[in-house]
Amino acid sequence: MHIRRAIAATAFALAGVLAVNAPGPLGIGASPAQAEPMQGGTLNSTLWPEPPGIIIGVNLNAPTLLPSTKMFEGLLAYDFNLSPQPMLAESWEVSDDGLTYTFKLRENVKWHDGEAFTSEDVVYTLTEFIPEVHARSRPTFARAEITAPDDYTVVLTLEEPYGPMIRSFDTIAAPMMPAHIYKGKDIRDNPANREPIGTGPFKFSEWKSGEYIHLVRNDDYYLDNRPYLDEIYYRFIPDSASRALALESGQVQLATQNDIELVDLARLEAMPNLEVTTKGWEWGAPISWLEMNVRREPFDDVRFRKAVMFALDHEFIRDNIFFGWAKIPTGPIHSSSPFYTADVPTYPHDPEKAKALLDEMGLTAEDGGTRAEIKLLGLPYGEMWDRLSQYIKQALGEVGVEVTLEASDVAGWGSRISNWDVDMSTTYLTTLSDPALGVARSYITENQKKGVLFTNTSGYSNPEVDRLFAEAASEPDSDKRMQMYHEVQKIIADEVALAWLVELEWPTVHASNLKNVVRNGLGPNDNFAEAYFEKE
Amino acid sequence: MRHLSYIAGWMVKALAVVLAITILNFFLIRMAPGDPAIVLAGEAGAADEQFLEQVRSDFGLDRPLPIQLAAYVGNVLTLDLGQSYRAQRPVVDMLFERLPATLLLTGSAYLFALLLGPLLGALAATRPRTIFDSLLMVVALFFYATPIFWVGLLLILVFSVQLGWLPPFGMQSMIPVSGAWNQTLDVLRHLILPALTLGLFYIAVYVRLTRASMLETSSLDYVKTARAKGLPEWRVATAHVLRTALLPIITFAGLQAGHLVGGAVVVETVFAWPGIGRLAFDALFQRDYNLLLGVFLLSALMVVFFNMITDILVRLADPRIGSA
Amino acid sequence: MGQDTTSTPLVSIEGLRISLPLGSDRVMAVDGIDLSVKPGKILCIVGESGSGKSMTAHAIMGLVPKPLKVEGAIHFDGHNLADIAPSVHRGIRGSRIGMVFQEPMAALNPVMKVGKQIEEVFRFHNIPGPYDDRIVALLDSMGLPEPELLRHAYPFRLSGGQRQRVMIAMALALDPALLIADEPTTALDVTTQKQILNLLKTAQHERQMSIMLITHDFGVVAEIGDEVAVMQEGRIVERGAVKDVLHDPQHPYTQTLLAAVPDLSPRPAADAEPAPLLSAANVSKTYRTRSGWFTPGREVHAVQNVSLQLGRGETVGVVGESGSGKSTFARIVVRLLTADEGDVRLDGVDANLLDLDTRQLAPLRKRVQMVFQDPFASLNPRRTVFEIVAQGLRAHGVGRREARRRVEELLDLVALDPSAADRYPNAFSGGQRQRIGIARALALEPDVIVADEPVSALDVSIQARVLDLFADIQKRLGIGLLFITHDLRVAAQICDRVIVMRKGEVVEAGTSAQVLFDPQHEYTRLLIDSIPGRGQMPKKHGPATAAAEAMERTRE
Amino acid sequence: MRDFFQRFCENRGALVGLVVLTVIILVAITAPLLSPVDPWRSLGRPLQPPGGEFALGTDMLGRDVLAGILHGARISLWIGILSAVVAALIGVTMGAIAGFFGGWVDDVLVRITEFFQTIPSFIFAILLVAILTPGLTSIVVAIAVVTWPPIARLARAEFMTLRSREFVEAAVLSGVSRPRIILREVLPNAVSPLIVMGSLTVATAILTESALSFLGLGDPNRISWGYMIGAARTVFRHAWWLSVFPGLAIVLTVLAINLVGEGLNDALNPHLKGRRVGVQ
Repeated sequence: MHIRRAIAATAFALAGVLAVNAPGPLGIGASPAQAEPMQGGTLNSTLWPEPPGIIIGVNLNAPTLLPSTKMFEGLLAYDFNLSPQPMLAESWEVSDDGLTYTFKLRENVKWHDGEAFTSEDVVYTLTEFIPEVHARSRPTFARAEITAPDDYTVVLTLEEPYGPMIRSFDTIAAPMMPAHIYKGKDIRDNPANREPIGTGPFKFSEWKSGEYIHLVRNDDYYLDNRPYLDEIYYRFIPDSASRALALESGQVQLATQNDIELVDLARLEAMPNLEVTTKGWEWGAPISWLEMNVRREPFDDVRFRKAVMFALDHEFIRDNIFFGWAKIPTGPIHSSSPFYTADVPTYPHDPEKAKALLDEMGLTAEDGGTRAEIKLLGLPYGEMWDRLSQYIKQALGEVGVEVTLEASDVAGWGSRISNWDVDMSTTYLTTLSDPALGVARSYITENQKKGVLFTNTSGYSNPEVDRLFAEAASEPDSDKRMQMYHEVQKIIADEVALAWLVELEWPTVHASNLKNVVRNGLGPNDNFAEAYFEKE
Repeated sequence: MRHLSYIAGWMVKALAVVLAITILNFFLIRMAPGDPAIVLAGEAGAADEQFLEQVRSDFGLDRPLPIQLAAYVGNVLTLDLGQSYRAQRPVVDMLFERLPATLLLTGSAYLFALLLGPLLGALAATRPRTIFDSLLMVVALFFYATPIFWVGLLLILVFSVQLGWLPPFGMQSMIPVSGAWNQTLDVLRHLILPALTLGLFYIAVYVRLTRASMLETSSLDYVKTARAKGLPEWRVATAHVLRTALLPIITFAGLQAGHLVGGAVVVETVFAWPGIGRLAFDALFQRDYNLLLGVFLLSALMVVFFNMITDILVRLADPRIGSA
Repeated sequence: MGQDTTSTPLVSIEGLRISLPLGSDRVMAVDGIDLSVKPGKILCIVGESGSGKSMTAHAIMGLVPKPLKVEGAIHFDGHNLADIAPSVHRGIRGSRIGMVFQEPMAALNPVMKVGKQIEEVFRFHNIPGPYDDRIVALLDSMGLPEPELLRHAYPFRLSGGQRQRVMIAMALALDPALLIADEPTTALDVTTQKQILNLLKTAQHERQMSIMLITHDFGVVAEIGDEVAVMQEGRIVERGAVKDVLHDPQHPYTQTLLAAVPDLSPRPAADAEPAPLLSAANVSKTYRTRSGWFTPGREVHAVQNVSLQLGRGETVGVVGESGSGKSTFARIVVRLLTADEGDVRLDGVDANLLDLDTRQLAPLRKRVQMVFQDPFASLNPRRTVFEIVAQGLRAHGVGRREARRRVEELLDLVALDPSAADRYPNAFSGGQRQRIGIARALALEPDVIVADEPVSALDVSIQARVLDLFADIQKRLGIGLLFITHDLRVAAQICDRVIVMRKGEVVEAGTSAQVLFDPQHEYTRLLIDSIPGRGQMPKKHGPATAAAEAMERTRE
Repeated sequence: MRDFFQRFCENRGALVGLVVLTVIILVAITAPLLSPVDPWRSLGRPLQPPGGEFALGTDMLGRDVLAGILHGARISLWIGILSAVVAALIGVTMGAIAGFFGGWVDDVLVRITEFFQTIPSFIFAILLVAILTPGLTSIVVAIAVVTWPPIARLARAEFMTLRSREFVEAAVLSGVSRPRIILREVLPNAVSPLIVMGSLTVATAILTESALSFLGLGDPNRISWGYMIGAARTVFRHAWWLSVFPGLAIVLTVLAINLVGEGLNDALNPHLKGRRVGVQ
């Protein structure tokens, strides 16, 4: 079962991702819909684990988002280039000085309970709802003063320009909440949290614990003849083999992110009735790495860290553990990022070199003997990650480093890493589009915050790296910025701040006759107003 | 009056058990490494100190343990099991949502075993050392020695994957069927494999227990008396051997009934059955203390309750007990 | 061996052989016996345990356990019961032949009302109902009180005697021609035994049926039997009319058995008042069942105000039926149980033994030792005889070598070979084990031995030997012996003085002769009257113990 | 002793069980010789079906399934035996004290035992392993904690009957000290049913360990049969050999132990023939 692992697999996956919007891998347009759309139909999607709640902000883990983004909407959507598209706002304007954002709202939008959607809802959401519960967007909107000149206009005024602002209005970053329901009431314990009222193309119907969440078509949706689908079931199927089986047999038509074990993907991809795409999650740009606690010996010695890199066969990891659904990273920045450079020190598989480095450190041993004994706390997200830990144990064992695996559940894993109580650990983190948001946090000295996860928990510290990250973040000139990030990549890669393992890919598997599933930058988290089944 | 005081006695006992379990688990779970606030923070994608503080104070995790305990015990006594940290819903609601599925699964496996097990065991006991007896005992011993999850996997492999006869997981079809009758049939189809998995193990126990108990009873003096009276063998077997031999079976069945709620973790997980067992398993790994305590309490209460029922049944079935 | 040939036998057994499973201590349980039961007569089969007498009865009933083979012929009603279709045999059981077993508690189904159990007999022999009146009448004829109520009772509600009456009622329900009673009174108290024997006699007389009664007790034979067959190791060694066999036993084994029956000849009272050794005064103990939260407790007065004196070299008997409190009293005296009240004093100790705590008691323990009833339960099966006998010596600091020497002496004293020391208890017979138990009690050179029914678990021939050993040891060592027994005959034979207990109280006390020949209390008189075969047993002749000794040797 | 062997051998099932169990134990002991390569190590192409280069196929990392099963025998048996021993130590101590001393001591210990029997045992075991973090010790502790109560009850019953046995009374009268009575007089006579129960506890413990490992609560550094099945679960549809062979190994072992346990029961407690039941 390894349920507990799967649970958090999705949970942590989004950590640090949300409310961020970035160029991402560019230039891929929505595939043109060939066949004629069918009005109606039932979409069954897997959803695992069962989410704790379905209000974005109150909860922010992946399973919350997938159903919630069908019921709620933001002011804007974003295409694959992350350019803004209309959603609840039909138009918007940014002043030349970058300090004023004016949104014109659609006038025919109704909440699911029939109340009209107005600027009051937007102001409530951005000034009360998000600051109270939406931990990730809280700082973004704290930069702005928000006013509503009339019922269908909203104005944000900033004190200084903030580049990412325009990409902060999607459903996940800023879901519009009904003021008439929440205003003046407790948000976290609001009864509407179990029966949400949104503006989206689908309305909440039923949540059967342990089985499914059922959404039905919003007949009063503001776009004509949308949505196509009559209803969506998000089915909780706790085991990935069963999920794959359900896809194959056509019982479900959609699965995404970690729902399907990578080992099954090749088989599913080969099936005529299924399609697999890795698009739609690019903005996450997740990288998995082996984190070494440099506060402890022998990890404080860069030679040891390099030896670890040489000892690992990254191709084996990619091919046999991630079954080819991964790329090999060279350093801290994801290869899809515009700031990426391949011009950094690399570490091809070379056990002899690893041994030589260890010898140099004085960690010598008779042939086949043990040079060092260390512990590895593996990411408790399922068998795949167990196998990764087992592989690391084996690969390091071959160069004489004896690894003891430590087991833990998610809670223990998080506690120990955030409290720096580990030798080595495996993890993955979304590096996001902009290094200032998703990369720097794992390497800068300032972000060593004991007790807090997703910070610089390895303890790596280099004043030059700190300086480069700080300056790059506030550098208006993009070429200079690029230069600084290239430089920082070289330093970090040379010092092996972390032992990067793979760049992960999150595939979305869907029935071939299900179209417009991944049609914009939101991927499966789009509102599905345009999703349809082909007419047979 | 005697019955009243008997029931009152049980209530007191049940209360004591509940209290003890509450306290024990409260401390055990908090001994665990790992902070629920961190899990929640991770899920919320927000791991700043402010958020952690907020979660801890929301759920009273920042208060001293004795105060948390006192608060919890006080609530439990008023049947308020608190809120699930993770789902942010009342634990009682979540338990009762899942209870029917578990009872359906374990109950059908249990009834299936209870009807078939003693019958087969009795048939074997009345034909000791025949082929039927030996074969049945070998089969029973096999299922007795087989990990439940493995049986479940094999059944899925054969009946779902190879033959495609029965659904491999869940309690209902993905594509909802219409009509109460069809829905019932649908649930029954989903029920067969998990119930069989659980039932095969239960049956193995009952077959063995019944056979052993009957063989032991057969050697007692009063069975000889029954034969000496000239009773036909079937009458000896039913009225004299089985009647007494059933006593340990009643006892065992009663004790087992108490464990039906907590006993299906593995099967529920293998078959993705939306019951209490899986809820407990999930709750544990989320450090969802209140939910976990709720599951524990509920299962322990079931045990205490069924112990009482068993006790009453045994008293009814065996006039010697309780009338000293 | 006069055989009456005038009437056709009801049952005649010819060449009956029942083999035992491989690995048993002998090949045949029943080894070719010929036997017949005459109509309207009572045939007693006498033998000690393992003689094959029960197996014979079971063969008639067709109840011999499966793997055992029955050969020979049992003629009854024109059938050969040794070779008969099971369904036909079943029809005969319960209707033409009834059977009563030794242990009435175990022989009745504990979870079925007694009326129901009787009803089954009618129902399954196709007697049309209604049965209620017949059952009530039947129970009434067995002398059971309030049969209308009693038939709705479960067996555990009844007394031992009542249960046995129910068993008999069940066996007699269809007026069988033959009643087989397998030790029907052995598990009962002597007064109840008398009643049951009377009931059987009356029933036999009224219904003109035959009875085959299996017993180990010649007293019972004398009481009830017309004819007797004596069995030994699967064979019949002597057969004849009861009065002939009783007065003129031909076979040495019969002679031994007869000789071993204790007769009512009291031991002559001691000439002089013996020096006082142990005195108990007003000892009382009450058992309280613990009260639950909601159930009241109950009290049983196990021992009430019991007093007695025991002198050096003297034997005092405590006699009573089950529930009289005699064993409880014995255990209080040795301080295995604590008393509620009372005063127990030992010569030379200036304290009430009952008031001493465990540590104060420790040095005194060795002065009062005990011999137990069950020779099997009283020896730890996992320790050698040496360890068992020497445990007290070792606990009191005697070295191993010295202990070994003492144990060999002790074994010699109880007439066991010193080589016995290295064997385990299961290598010994019941009588030998009881000797080991005595040796253990003697090891610490006690002043007082409390013997709790030391011979009641033994076959009669061995009983006599063990009793002689007690007498002998007492004479040689001058020990005070407190002898607990249910059997007045035994008490009279070896005790100087006797107290009679009933329901925790002493009803009579005096010298053996006084109690036996001039009982004051009506209960004592009832006990004496109930002794089976009283007045019908011949006076002892010959050196009984010598014969018994020879007997035991051959058995071991 | 001869009786014992005779009775044991009369039970053909027990004899078969003994042979199988002996083989399994030998395999467990000699696993490093039979399969000198670390069972965690990738040796070939992943997911090879059985019968080819590797007799029982390879798993998702190309590791030899046969090597896993051979090495898994060590951990399964070791955990089974160790937990049974720990459970027996707790159970016998509790039961012996309760049964021998009686009174309020008995009351208290019986309440504790009853309490532990009220807790749903498998969930409790999961909880304990999670709290103590998965590892050999925590698994052994967890299994022992949920399996001792029946042993305590049995030990208590035995001690209660034995303490009023006449030979114990005789020892008291002889001045033998109480600890000595418990150890020398009572315990040896209570040992037969306890041995039988202990052997069956081993079987239960192996099953429990396999279920825990299956759920991902095994010791991550030791390969065990339950772990192998659990890890292969995602691919059990197309790589059946990854689940089937370790499962067979569990069944065979538990079956053999049960058979031997029954044989021991027949041989040690002829009067108790056929009486026993357990809960998985």
